[in-house]
Amino acid sequence: MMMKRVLTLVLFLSLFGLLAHNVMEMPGKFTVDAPAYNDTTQHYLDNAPSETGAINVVGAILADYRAFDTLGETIVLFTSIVAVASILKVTDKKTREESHDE
Amino acid sequence: MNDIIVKTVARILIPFIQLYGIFIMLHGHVSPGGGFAGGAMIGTSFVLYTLVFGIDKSKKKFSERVSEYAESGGILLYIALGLIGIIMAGSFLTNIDAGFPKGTPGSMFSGGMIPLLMIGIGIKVASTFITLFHTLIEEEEA
Amino acid sequence: MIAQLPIVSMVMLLGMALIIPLFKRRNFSVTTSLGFVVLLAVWVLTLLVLWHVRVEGPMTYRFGNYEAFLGIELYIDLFAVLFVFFILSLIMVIYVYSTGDATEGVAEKEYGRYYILLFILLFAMLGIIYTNDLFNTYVFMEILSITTVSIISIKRKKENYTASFRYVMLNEIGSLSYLFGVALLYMVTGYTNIGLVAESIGQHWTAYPANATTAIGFMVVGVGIKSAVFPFHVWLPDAHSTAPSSSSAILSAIVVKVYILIMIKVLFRVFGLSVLDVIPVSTLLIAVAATGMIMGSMFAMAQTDIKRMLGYSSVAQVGYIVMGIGLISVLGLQAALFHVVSHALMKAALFLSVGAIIYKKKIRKVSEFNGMGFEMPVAMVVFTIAALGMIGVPMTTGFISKLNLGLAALDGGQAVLVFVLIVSGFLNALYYLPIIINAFLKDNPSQIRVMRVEKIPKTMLGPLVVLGALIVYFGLFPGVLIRVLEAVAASLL
Amino acid sequence: MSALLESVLDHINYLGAMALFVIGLHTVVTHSNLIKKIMGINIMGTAVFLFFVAIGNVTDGVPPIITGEDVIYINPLPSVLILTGIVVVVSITVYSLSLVVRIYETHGTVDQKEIARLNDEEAGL
Amino acid sequence: MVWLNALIVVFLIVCAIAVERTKDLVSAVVILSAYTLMMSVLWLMLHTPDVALTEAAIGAGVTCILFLAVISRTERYE
Repeated sequence: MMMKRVLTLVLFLSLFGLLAHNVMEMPGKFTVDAPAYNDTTQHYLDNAPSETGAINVVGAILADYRAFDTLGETIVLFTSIVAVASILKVTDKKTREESHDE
Repeated sequence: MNDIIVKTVARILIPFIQLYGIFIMLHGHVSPGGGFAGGAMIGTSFVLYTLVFGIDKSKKKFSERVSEYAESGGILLYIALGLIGIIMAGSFLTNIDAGFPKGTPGSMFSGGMIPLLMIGIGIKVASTFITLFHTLIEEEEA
Repeated sequence: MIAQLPIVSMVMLLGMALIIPLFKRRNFSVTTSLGFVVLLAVWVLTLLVLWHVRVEGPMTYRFGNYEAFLGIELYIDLFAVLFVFFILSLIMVIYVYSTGDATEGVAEKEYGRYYILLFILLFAMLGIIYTNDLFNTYVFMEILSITTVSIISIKRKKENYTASFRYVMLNEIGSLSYLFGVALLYMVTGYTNIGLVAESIGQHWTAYPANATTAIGFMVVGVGIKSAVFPFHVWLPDAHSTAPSSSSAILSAIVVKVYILIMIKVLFRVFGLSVLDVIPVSTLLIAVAATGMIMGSMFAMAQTDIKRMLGYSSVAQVGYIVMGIGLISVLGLQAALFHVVSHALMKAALFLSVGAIIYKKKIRKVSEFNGMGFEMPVAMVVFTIAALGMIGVPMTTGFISKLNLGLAALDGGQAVLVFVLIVSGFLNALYYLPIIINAFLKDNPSQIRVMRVEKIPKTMLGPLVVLGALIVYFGLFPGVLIRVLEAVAASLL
Repeated sequence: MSALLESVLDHINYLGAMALFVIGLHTVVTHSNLIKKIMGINIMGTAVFLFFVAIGNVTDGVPPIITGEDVIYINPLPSVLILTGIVVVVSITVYSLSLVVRIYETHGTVDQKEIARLNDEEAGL
Repeated sequence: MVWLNALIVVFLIVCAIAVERTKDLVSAVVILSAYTLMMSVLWLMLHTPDVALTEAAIGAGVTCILFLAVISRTERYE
């Protein structure tokens, strides 16, 4: 039992070691020269107020440039309500007792 | 919970929490925040109401019928705005090209459909969290 | 006009899901017939898109008229639209079946919710296949995982709860791993659009080789967990065996395949051959697949519950598909895609025919199937056809896909894999053949023989016959399908 | 030594994200209490989001609210992706929690080992 | 600033381990809440106020309330 725990711990530590080793090779401190800070970012920052009328660029991307993502996310919420209701809502006593018998 | 202090404080606090939530929700395009945070705040205010005044009273304020309409309504508003984009500009979820007024950037009434979408998201998030909380704490009658 | 059809069909499915609550208190058949009309309409629209794409070539759809690097893009090529069309056709068959038998354990008041979840599931699958954006794929993956898990747990049995819990945990690990991979790719490329990432990964991956390795690891493992590739299959048997029969068919035949399509997209669209040549993904995938093919069949042999047996058989079959992908050649990919289609047909037929038997007879043990061939001839004949397909008997789709895989393996210089294929087929025969033989030749000793043919509802009978016919049809005339899939595979590589 | 330390400090958010991801994964995989597993999922989620935030960060940048002044803004896109991600993780959490409630009602425990033992007993009977 | 950042990250890791080790689930939820709040402070330090606000409201607020609601219906101790 103890052996198993130590083994899993070693496994996860070595996973972390691998990931840490990999991540150290990646670009460190982020500046405007970083690869992720490219023409897309620059376009958002320069043109978002004139293209969408919103000065909060995060809001502009959320509800305009990438509004389809946000639609997907509201559907996740809708689905979670339906899913939770489908297992927790008591429809009526009889079906519950039947389904919990067995 | 029949504590008079808790009840009084809650009664005073809840409107302010909701007001702040609405503020955050409507100013998503000019300041940090937006539909998610605002909706969550309004949702939490109802959770506080439930905790203080009990689930029965809370359900009267926010009945299942209302929550059902709010849930579908949030998404339907979203889809309707998207369909306006298809009709006016030939692409789903188009903002300025579809004729939404741009307004002056930085003011409250700007950003075309962005505040409307934020309201849709806010309604959805708030009603989701209230409904989920009610469903989770609702004990079945044995 | 035709450019709007994909998004219109998605919105139609979503709208259907949203208006079902309004019908709750009315007659239920109104809802199901309206749902069928919507499905039919979407199917026709997809057929139009398929025809258009076949003639005019791939098309892109941009949300809000923004450029690809700013917004979200749908990329509708032959690969996407062909599989959407296939999924819609199969879902229609299962849908018709489910109106006869959604009931297996689902309370009557939950029907409405079942169909809401079904339509959202379909919406998410369309979104995953059409979208050309890595993060958008993640969002749809999450919708898909909640809906798939809840069409299992909607049955409200105690074993459903534990199976769903295990499924949702592993699913979420998979999703978050995938998201981590997306983050790593975004870090060095600055895009989430698949086309643009693929373009810029060529420049960046020499500068940050560790990044591409880590990202490919996270993403393939994430999607691999969700599609039950061998070491990560632990959730599948429980989840698929406890679900209602129509859900089992959807999960095993379609949902698992959708994740495999994401894996294909990630490997070939995002990373491309230049990266795959350097990182030994191919070797790893083939090793994992070969182990899965053998071990899945071994586990299946040990099962006494027929639906659990089918679940483990899925693990082995996913191994076949992953092997085809791992070969990284046009021939291998074409064989893998063909097996996606043929396994979907066969597994749907198996689960639905077993579901019909469970519906009528309330039996789940393998040993209780003795003499079933006389009591429920249609269901058992379809079961036999599909099972023979699984073994790889000629004149079924299973034979064609095994032949293709074997040829692809030989072409790739991996003759060992042909041996693995034959052994796996032999193992399949070991657990499918006894059921068939006992069902048609043996009497059931525990029951007093009543030579009465059980009638099953027409809505359940029709889908079974259609699936059985399709398995034989594509087994006899696979030419057209193979040619189309070959073009698709060539376009992916 | 100091070069390594500097490098670690440069990458501290990435390393933290990796560490939290692994801790969360460890919790999910090895812990037998179901509620703890869900907490592990939450930790994993925040780890990924921390990674995203760290990508978007620019030293001495300001939040991307365009005021017309001459400043460096941070990258806004990761923030958007996280905003969507947070809500998704909450939805999954709620769904799993409701499953836990049902599991407790049917099995009388929320411990996975206990549940496995009960199932074995049932199968043995 | 960098040292503060490092300190917060260490605090987060300690919190995450504490969540796993704690036997009392209510304490674990409280630690998780502290973890999430500290995470949103870190995000505020990294100039993403939108995300910090949302995480504080949804992650620390709603999630923990839901956890507590569920613990009240199930067992408190492992």
